[in-house]
Amino acid sequence: MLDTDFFRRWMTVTAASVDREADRLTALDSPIGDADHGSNLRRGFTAVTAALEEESPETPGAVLTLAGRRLISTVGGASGPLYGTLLRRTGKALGDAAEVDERLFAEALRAGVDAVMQLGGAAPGDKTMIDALVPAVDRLADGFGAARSAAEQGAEATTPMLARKGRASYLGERSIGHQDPGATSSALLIAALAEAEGK
Amino acid sequence: MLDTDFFRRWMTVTAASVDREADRLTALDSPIGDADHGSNLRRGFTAVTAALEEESPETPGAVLTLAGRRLISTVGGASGPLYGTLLRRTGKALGDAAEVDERLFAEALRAGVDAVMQLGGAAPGDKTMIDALVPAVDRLADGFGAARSAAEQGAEATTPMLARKGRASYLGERSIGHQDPGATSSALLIAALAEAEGK
Amino acid sequence: MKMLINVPETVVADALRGMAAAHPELTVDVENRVIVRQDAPVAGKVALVSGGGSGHEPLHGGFVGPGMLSAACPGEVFTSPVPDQMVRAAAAVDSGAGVLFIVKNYTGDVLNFDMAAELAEDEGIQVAKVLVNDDVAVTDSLYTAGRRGTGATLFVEKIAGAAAEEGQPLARVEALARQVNEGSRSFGVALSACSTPSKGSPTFDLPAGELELGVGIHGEPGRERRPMMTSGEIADFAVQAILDDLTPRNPVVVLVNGMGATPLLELYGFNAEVQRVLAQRGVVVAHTLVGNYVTSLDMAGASVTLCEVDEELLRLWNAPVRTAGLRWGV
Amino acid sequence: MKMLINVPETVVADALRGMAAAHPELTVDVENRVIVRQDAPVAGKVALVSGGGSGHEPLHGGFVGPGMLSAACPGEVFTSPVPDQMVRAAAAVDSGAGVLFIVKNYTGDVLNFDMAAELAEDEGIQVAKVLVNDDVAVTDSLYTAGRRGTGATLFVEKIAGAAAEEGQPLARVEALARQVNEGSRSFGVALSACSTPSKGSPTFDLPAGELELGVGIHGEPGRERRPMMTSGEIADFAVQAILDDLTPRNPVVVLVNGMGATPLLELYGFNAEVQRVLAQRGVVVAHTLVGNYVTSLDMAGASVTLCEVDEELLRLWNAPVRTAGLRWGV
Ligand SMILES: Nc1ncnc2c1ncn2[C@@H]1O[C@H](COP(=O)(O)OP(=O)(O)O)[C@@H](O)[C@H]1O
Ligand SMILES: Nc1ncnc2c1ncn2[C@@H]1O[C@H](COP(=O)(O)OP(=O)(O)O)[C@@H](O)[C@H]1O
Ligand SMILES: [Mg+2]
Ligand SMILES: [Mg+2]
Ligand SMILES: [Mg+2]
Ligand SMILES: [Mg+2]
Repeated sequence: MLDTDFFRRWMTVTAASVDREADRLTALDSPIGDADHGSNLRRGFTAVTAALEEESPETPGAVLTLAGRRLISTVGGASGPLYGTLLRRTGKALGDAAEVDERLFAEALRAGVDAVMQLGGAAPGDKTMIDALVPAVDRLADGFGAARSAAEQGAEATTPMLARKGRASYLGERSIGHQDPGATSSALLIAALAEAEGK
Repeated sequence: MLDTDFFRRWMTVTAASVDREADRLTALDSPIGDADHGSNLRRGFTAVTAALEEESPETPGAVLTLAGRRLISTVGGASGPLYGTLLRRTGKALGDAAEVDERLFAEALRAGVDAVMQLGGAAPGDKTMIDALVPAVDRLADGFGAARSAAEQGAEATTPMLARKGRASYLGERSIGHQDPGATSSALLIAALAEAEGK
Repeated sequence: MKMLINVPETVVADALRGMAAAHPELTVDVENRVIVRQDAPVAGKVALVSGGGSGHEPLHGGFVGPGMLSAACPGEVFTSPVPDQMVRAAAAVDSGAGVLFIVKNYTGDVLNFDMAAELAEDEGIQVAKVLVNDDVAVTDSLYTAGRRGTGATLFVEKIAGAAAEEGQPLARVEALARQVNEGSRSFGVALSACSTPSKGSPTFDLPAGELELGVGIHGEPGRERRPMMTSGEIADFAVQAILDDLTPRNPVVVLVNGMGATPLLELYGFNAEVQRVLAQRGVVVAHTLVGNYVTSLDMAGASVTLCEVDEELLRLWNAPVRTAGLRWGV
Repeated sequence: MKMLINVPETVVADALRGMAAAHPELTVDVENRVIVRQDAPVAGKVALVSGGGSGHEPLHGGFVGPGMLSAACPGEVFTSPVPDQMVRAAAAVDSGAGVLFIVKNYTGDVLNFDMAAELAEDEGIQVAKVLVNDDVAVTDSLYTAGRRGTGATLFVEKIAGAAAEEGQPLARVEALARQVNEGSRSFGVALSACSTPSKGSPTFDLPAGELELGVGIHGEPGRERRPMMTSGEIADFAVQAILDDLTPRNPVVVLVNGMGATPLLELYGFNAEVQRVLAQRGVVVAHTLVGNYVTSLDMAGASVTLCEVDEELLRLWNAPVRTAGLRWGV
């Protein structure tokens, strides 16, 4: 079972790893984007951590909806509404249970990822965060470690892709050969699940 | 005796050497000026050559006054009025004789240099064209070769000077260690006398 | 890259403080990042709200004022603003006649303005949206995020702003904005990349002797790199790219826009070449604007925008405007 | 350095062609390099003529129009114009009420305008001259060419232009111009050197991590080089340098001026710091202008100019002006 504390840890671990990797994310966003993905997410997850401290939400669902709302209010760009929607919808799908089991979480996260696909219109293979999130959700039944590997492989697999969504799509063929920054940050988010579990 | 043709040659030889050395003059004008001395003089002496073709002035004095007027009308900057005045006043001092001897020319050139000093307010040692022109005029009695060496030494001697006139003066102590572009072009002008004589 | 800043984190807030000091005719909410014309809401008048990432100044904050925008929401550098800003702006300027959101077509801007529109409508504000997508360098297809919004934004904001100032209703202002966008096309080139404060170095490498054709305004590289061209060749290429996509039957207004670091001296010279090409192609020019209007931080380069205008649009274009960045007739 | 030009030789002529196309309200004589307001000569009105090297746009051509200059003479890049241009301009704008030459204090400008004044007087035109020398970075002494003319030029042209537009006589316009200059001081910094078209590479080396304090507007290096400073530290330094030389008893108008390649976003942020320092020093600010007005091609950096204004000067400053580069109240 995953309790409220686990979901808090998920967010704070994500915040720490986004902070650590911000420069790399921004660097990935330079050749095929506008060089802000790392600073965008750092700003967002710093705000999430602060909000969790301040508001002390008491259920897993409340933790994630609060986190999602904060991302929407502070990140901007494409990733703000997308990650915000991911967490908000996942949180909503969790309802107001005090603890949730792994299966319910996997379903909820799938609902979140579906919402992201609907909002942004991206499908797997478009070279976006979806390419890390979908494989991760697909493997979630096998545990957080499996999901993490799937997300990381999904992120790496974006390198040879031709971008069809987001800024990178403007580059056409020239987007090929660069790993997608959003897929990379999604892999961090999923990796944080395993780390939060271990703690 | 120096005839009208000699003075024409003086101008065309100067035009050729200014054209050849324009980039060096501009480069000298970069660290202590505004990087335009070479292109300024190239523009001016190209116009002088064209004017001499077109108007065919018939006396030494007319050649130099025409050249001076053209420099004033086409160069701009500090060097336009100064070189323009130098040639115009020298030309005026030559009167309307069809030929002039070397002594009269030396006197006339001194009058021209005096006019430059009056117009620009520079004295020897201020790190300007004056530092090449004055030594050249002082040695003119010994022939154009002597004047040329004096001008070249005068130009080189500006390197350790602290500029007190023109743009280089804004740099204060930092003007030290750079050869003055105007003194360098003045050395070209004087060197052209010897070359025009040899032709 | 050296920058005239304190720290990257405060760049936008610092700029807003400086804007507030320079423009007492604007209400600048530094904390919430909203720039509002001081007399808003204007009774009976449709309000115009735009916004986008910072780094394109004077767009959008410099276009707030009588005859143009009612409010602008600056995001972080090159990052679309968040819905909260847009909702706040809409609430501050709505007189009851409704609000038009002017949105440049970038995924982030579209998503955030969409969310804001829903939230504003929840608060009882009538919202219409117009998407600006004029950049012919991007193929508008299922396989891209669609054409980017660049120079045409100025035309949409100016012309729709004039219509709103005249008291035209929301549906009409929206229709005019759409018409302006549909008749506008842009193409940009970069001679150098720009540096964002948070990255601190150029966003892409552009070797000496090469230029990027078809760049956007966010430091994105273009679609094609070529050996350096003359200003005349660039004008030929840019105007051709636009006229491949737009066949103006009416006169056009021309915007020759600097990306930030290109001297006005060069922009005017480039304009001479643009006008030459337009004359050769038989395009009638009604008015020309040359300057830095939709910039990309310290990028060197320029863009050309043509905006086809019928008599009504031209009249609205010429109508008085009084903003920090565009000002005439008042 | 890549530039958006054809060839270095035609840069100024190309820009004038482009200016003519963009500004039908100006008469641009491309061949003779004179920009004249179209309604000149205006009967009974004192005319104002300025000029200088190109590369500082919008100065001076962008300041020709009602309420400011009657004509401008652009020289080659960073090279003062020649007397022929100035005489031609004076003849084109003189209504019989006389002409004021506004001359930035550089040896070349002074010499050429002096020659032009003599020639114009020979043609029966009454000429007065005012020298602008506001740059406190240069020690004004027997041992320099004297303080340079920089940002204050805009104030002299605007305020004297307003007085002339009101019909004030030459002696009065001249006296006001002198008063503006005497009450104005500037200080500039560069974060990068500029490149002139004819040289094609930066006019001086500025290592990463250093800035030049006290630069001029011609790509000349400054008096001092320091490790890079924050925008707040630069504001402290620049305002201090100015207030060491000027103790304003009246309010000041502030110009925070970009050198060319510094984004408006940074300029506004710098303005916030300049205003902070002025408030700390008790200087009252009557008005602030932020933007690229007196530039140095593609130099990155900024300058601060303070212009002390009594009631009369402030009234003239606020008077209507309609030019390409400065426009309000009309
Ligand atoms: N339509 C979309 N659907 C899903 N993900 C997207 C979409 N557009 C962009 N992204 C993701 O967002 C990332 C960029 O985020 P960020 O740099 O923060 O925003 P912006 O592109 O607005 O600067 C991309 O790397 C990509 O993974
Ligand atoms: N007051 C002066 N008297 C004599 N020569 C001067 C004076 N001021 C400048 N010069 C000369 O002019 C040269 C610069 O000429 P140039 O670069 O063409 O003009 P500018 O300084 O206007 O750009 C200097 O190197 C110096 O020799
Ligand atoms: Mg990005
Ligand atoms: Mg020079
Ligand atoms: Mg962005
Ligand atoms: Mg010069």
